[in-house]
Amino acid sequence: MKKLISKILNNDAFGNTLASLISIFLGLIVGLVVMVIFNRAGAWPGFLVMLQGGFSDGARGIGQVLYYTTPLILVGLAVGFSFQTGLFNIGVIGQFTIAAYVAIIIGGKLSMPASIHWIVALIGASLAGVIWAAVPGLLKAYFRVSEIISCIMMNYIALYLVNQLVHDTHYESTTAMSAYVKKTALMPKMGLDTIFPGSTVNSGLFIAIIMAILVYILLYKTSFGYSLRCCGLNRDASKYAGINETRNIIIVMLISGFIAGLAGGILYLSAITKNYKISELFINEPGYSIPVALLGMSHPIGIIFSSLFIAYIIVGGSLMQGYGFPVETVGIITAVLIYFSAFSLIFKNKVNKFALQFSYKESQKTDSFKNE
Amino acid sequence: ATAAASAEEAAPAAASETTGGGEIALLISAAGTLDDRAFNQGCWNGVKEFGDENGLSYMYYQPVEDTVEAQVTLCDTAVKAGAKFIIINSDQFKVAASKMITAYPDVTFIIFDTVPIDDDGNQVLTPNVLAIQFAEQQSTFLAGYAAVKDGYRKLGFMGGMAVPAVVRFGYGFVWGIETACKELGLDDVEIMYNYSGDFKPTPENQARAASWFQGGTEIIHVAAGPMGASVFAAAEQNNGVVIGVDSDQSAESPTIITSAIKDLETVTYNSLKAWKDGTFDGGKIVLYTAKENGVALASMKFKNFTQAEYDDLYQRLADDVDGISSAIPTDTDYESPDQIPLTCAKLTYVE
Amino acid sequence: MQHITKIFPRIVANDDISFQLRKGEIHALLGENGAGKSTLMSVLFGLYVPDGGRILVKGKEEKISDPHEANRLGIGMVHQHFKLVQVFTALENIVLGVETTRGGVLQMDEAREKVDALSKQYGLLVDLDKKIEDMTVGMQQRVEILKMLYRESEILVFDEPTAVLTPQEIDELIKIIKELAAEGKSIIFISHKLDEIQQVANRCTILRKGKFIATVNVAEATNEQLSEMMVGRKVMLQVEKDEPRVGEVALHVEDLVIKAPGLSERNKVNHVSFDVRKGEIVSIAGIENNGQHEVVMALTGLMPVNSGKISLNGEDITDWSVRKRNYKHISHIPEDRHKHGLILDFDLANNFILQSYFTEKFCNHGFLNSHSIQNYSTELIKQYDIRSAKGPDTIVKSMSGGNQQKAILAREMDRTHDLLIAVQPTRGLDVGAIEYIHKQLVRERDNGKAILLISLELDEVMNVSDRILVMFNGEIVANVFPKDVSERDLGLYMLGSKVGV
Amino acid sequence: MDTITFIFHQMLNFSIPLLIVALGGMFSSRCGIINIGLDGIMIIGALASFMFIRYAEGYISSQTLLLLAILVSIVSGMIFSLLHAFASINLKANQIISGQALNMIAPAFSVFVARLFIGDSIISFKNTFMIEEIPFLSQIPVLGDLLFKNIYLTTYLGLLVLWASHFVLYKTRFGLRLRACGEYPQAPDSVGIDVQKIRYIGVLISGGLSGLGGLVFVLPNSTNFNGTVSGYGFLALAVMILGQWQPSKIFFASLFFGTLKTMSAIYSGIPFFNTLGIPGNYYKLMPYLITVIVLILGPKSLAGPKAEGLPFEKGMS
Ligand SMILES: Nc1ncnc2c1ncn2[C@@H]1O[C@H](COP(=O)(O)OP(=O)(O)OP(=O)(O)O)[C@@H](O)[C@H]1O
Ligand SMILES: Nc1ncnc2c1ncn2[C@@H]1O[C@H](COP(=O)(O)OP(=O)(O)OP(=O)(O)O)[C@@H](O)[C@H]1O
Ligand SMILES: [Mg+2]
Ligand SMILES: [Mg+2]
Repeated sequence: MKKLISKILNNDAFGNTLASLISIFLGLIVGLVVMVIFNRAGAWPGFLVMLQGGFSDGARGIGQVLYYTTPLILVGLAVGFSFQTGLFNIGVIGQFTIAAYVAIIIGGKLSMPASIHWIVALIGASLAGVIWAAVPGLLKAYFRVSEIISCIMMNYIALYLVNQLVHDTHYESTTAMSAYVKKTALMPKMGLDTIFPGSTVNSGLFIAIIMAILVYILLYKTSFGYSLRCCGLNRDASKYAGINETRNIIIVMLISGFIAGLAGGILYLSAITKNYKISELFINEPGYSIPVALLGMSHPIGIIFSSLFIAYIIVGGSLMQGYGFPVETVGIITAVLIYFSAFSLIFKNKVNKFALQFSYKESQKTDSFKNE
Repeated sequence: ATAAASAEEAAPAAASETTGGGEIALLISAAGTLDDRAFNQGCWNGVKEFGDENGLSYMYYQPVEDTVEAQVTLCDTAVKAGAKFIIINSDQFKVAASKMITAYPDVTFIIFDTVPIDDDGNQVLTPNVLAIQFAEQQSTFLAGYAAVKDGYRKLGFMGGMAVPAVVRFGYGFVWGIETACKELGLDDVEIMYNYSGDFKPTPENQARAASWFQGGTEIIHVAAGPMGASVFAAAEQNNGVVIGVDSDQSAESPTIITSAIKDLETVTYNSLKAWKDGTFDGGKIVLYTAKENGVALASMKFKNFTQAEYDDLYQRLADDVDGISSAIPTDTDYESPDQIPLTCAKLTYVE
Repeated sequence: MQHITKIFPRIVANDDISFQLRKGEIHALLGENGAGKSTLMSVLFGLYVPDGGRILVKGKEEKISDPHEANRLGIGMVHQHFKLVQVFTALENIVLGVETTRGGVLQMDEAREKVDALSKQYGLLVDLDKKIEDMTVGMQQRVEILKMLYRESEILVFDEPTAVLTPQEIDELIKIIKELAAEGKSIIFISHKLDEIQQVANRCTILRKGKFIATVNVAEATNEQLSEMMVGRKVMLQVEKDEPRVGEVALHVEDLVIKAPGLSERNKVNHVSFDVRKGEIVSIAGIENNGQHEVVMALTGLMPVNSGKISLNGEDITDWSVRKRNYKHISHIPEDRHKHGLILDFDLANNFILQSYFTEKFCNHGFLNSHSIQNYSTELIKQYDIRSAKGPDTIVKSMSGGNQQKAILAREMDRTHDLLIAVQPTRGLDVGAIEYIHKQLVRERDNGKAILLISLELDEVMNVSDRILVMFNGEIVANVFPKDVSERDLGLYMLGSKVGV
Repeated sequence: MDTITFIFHQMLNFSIPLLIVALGGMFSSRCGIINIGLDGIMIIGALASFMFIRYAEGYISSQTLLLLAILVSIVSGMIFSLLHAFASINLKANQIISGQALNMIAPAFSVFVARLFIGDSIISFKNTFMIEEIPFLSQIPVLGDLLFKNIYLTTYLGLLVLWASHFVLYKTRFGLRLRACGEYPQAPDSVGIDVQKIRYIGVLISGGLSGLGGLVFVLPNSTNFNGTVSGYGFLALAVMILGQWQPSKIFFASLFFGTLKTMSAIYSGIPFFNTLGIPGNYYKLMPYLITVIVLILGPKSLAGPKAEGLPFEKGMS
């Protein structure tokens, strides 16, 4: 029995999960305190609503949670994947934006049968993401330019370029947004609309989950993934091992851009009224990519859960408006939760330490522990 | 400690069962801000005034994103929290609005700047909704006309984005200038015209306005909500003057010589009052023009242009003397400002 | 130090160790890799808080909670891994922490005078304005010593100071250490090299697996006794090997030139040519930074060459990629096991397949075959007696240096190759581990493989190799057989004072 | 005022805040903590100082008010950056996520606080801070127009911060220790320097400067503060990298970027560009595009401080 506990405690996934849960828990406590400061009367019911998240709004709520989860998984994956291989693709925002445009233009301008229209639009979007990510990738690989700075630049270029292109090519002037995409280009619902009526969730969710699994397999089960992780952990040793880092940098950026592009495409093909808003501000969703990736410990499966969590809080937080918490307070509380998620690493270490001590004591009792 | 809470203080009994929600709910778009120094704020001021006077709680709501599903969810949240009167202040809601008004026939709605439409694009006007629009072009017509009469010869228009309301502001301004120019027989009047592409106060927008003032522009009419602040700052540093927009912005900067307003505050207040009094008359579209006192110039600080001249002009607009108000072009008349046929003023359109 | 105990997760690094240092003595600390020497010293220096025991300095019990406290008590330490900021100059490194300032503004000139005086007094010549990254290891060590002297420490700890030095440098260091002791400073000297301990120390304390074994007077103990106490069994200090059965030329290097990064400096490798035949161990001796590093980098493909030709078994491999060379041709035990040799955050199994993860053995159609990887690892671990807590799943970071080195050795030996390049394969390892590695090298030679050994340690060079090349200033200045030269002569070649190709 | 002077002054509006904030980022990086929360800290600095200005406006002379506001912005930036310091130094949290959390907290917090205290998310202020002319100095030919007319105190402050950063970093004991902590914390640790303390100070300096940057950013560009600094914190990060973590190079990088931004903003005031009829968005993206090209052609050194972003555990080898 004790052995079993010790084994569970020493399990990495368990440690990660427990650590994330602890940090989330602490974040929620602080969030509650913040809410009490803001609005004593509404704090507790509002907090409960946030905790219930999507569940407090029935099937539609759950559907919305899953809908918001979809792009978060993908942008989180794009960043997390790059992290694991030693790069920091902060350019997800730009890749996402440019992909959104391509999806909108293919979905809005071309005419195709429903069965292939959305697929073509998605492919186009992903390719746009790939192209946008290729620039920092190539710059890093061949010109030793920090991907952080080139990604920031590419983000702004994407923003202004797309603002202009949307305006020039597919624009609804009454709302300053992109015009509608055609119904044939919308992501198929695949029955999700009957399970979660009134929500925007669609087959993009499946694509996101499949991508997460694919990335997991790629990273941990294939030789190519092995070489990528080598580069991420020890550049010199990878060189020593004959791993072609230049090529890996480029491929990683391309894959990362592909995933980010997919996210942009799926989101803007989700609903007829989900349109690109011309603005000097970056799109919201990719802004969550870093927290999602890190809260999920950059692990593809972890990212699915961290996305679910953040989407859950987004939905719950929005419902808090009914309890006297305007959107800004929701923003603060979400940010507090994310701040605390940054501590998951230290909790992870604490959990590990505890686990080690536990098994050390156990083994001392049975005298099976030996030095070295 | 929110607005709703302060309303609670005024009327604790009314708000107690809703724990923070409001009987009057203002819905704004995901991309908007409440204190935008423009339409949202004007509307909110009307709500606050009425709510405080009548002991009704109020609250504003913003969706997670501007999709129909999210907007409908938002409306449900508001109704669940006790909303009886809902103000929709964004044309982004037009599809969602049609679903809201049919889902909640007992709740009263007003919607600004647009008309609810269903999925197929047909107008939906149930008796519990009033769609309210303004003739923005008339208020800026006044401004452009007054500025030229006051002696300005180089004028500029900076819009946020070419959305219909902003375009109407712009065209009206241009037409006001043209009209005054013709009346005075001037040949040296120049207009710079630009949509900056956003509504934010940024160094870029400050620099653009500064460069206009630097290049000789004497007065700029800015119709871009919060972005106005950048133009005011540029005016302060470059001895320029500015015409504000939407609501009376004179407190923002000493450089503001007047504001071209559409009176959302009063209209909101009056609609609420009608609802309270049981005289709410829904199911239709109302257009507020000079005739209905829906538009005006506020806090005029002109050197030469007098109140009497203003009153006279306003009356002519209200009565459409010689077709003066019907001649003002609106957003649907021309695609871009350089297509407006001007015989007197010269317009440079900066894309 | 009395009853010091320090527990790390999974390991009791110091188990009730008592240790006494007398004033003016040189006290050696001896023990296998992972015996707990560095840990004990880190406790003394305030880097670790011990889980038990106490420290007395001059009879007074002291709580040493951080290095600052240690400094205050006159304890100074030359760490095994130098604690120097690479991009700082020597002077900046020396004054760091005890800067002379006026109103917070650095007064480097005053410090410079003091350091100059010290370096003259002890003959520790160092270019104070040179950056650490441009210095040889020996030079860096001098900076570390100056750091201690500058702080006027009375108790000086040297953690494996000789592991990276040439014989001449070692001689000099020993001279300095003795001088310091003569002045009344007390010195703790950690080394795996018994000869050195014999040469320098008065007493010696031996640790084994975290436990105190004994403190002996060095004069009364033989090397054999010491090593037996340390390892717990008899150790062969001399490498046993037969005459080599030399075959045909395996590696042929012709007129190799590698330019230095800057324009003005001379070539790092200057028209070097040599052969290594099958079945022989050829070593390249030399003081660090004389071009050996670059030769290895060129052979393994990690650095481009400017001109010249490298061929293996008659095939020109000059333009081959690293991977092509790795694959079935060259094995390489790298100089820096943490930088190049291992991925510290991976487990053992993943480290074993570093160069061969893509081969059919471990990979089908691009997918890793975890079953065969696991089996292979278990086999290697058994075969090479690699000690690790969780077998193939042990994260390499958590293993001791000796076992990390064994893991690299196992991997490189096991890979198919014609040529094995071993760079400092025994650096920092204890005698037991060294013996083992040397045996493996000889076995490999006897299997008919060509072996190129690069070492800074003359002992090793003399003991293990069949033929010795000496590099100086980017050129090969000697090509001799061990039996024909003395260590002294080799030292002279290495210093460039003698040429004998 | 001729065109050159005008462009120069506009350029200062862009460059000075970038300079100050990038220098702030540099202090953090140089002590080993990567701070991507610059944007958020700027917002908090601006929030606090404009709240202060709003309440104190009218009671004291404008330059004194500005000086006090500067202090407020610095102190508030420091306090806010403590969140980042605590997370990344004490808790060894992931520095990127903690910095990003600051960026997410700040705008919402700013809107909320402003609404709580003044009932309005936008904090208007009367911009009476421009110095029209400095006696005597303004008479110097060329320089007088450029540097001593129509100028803000904060411009001089920016230059002062530049000089001070250089001095502190390279000439003082603290600077030496700070750099050591960012390169190889084991070294200062082994000589008894409190690495954590130095890192705290480094992050606090970055917080103070970013907070100040927030004030400096808003002051000449608006008549109110509305809870955003338009992503300038991220641009400052880029300027810091472009400037290779060295004060002098950061200075040139910020001038370079500021000039590009100026040109892209004021083109419409120049008749020639107007006749081209190129849409504004293309001008807007130009600075970023040119920077990418400069990155390709220019000298490159990826090498930031070696220990940047790595948590430090005492006594680890
Ligand atoms: N910080 C640490 N955390 C966990 N274990 C450690 C740590 N430092 C050392 N150890 C372990 O403690 C044991 C003693 O290590 P120590 O460094 O004291 O050995 P050593 O005698 O100096 O060996 P070497 O000759 O290799 O330098 C080793 O098994 C090592 O793996
Ligand atoms: N934090 C740690 N956790 C686990 N093991 C550690 C830790 N720190 C050090 N060690 C292990 O303790 C061993 C002894 O440490 P030390 O620094 O003395 O290196 P070493 O064995 O002498 O190797 P080298 O010759 O490369 O210096 C190291 O090999 C290292 O693997
Ligand atoms: Mg050691
Ligand atoms: Mg060692």
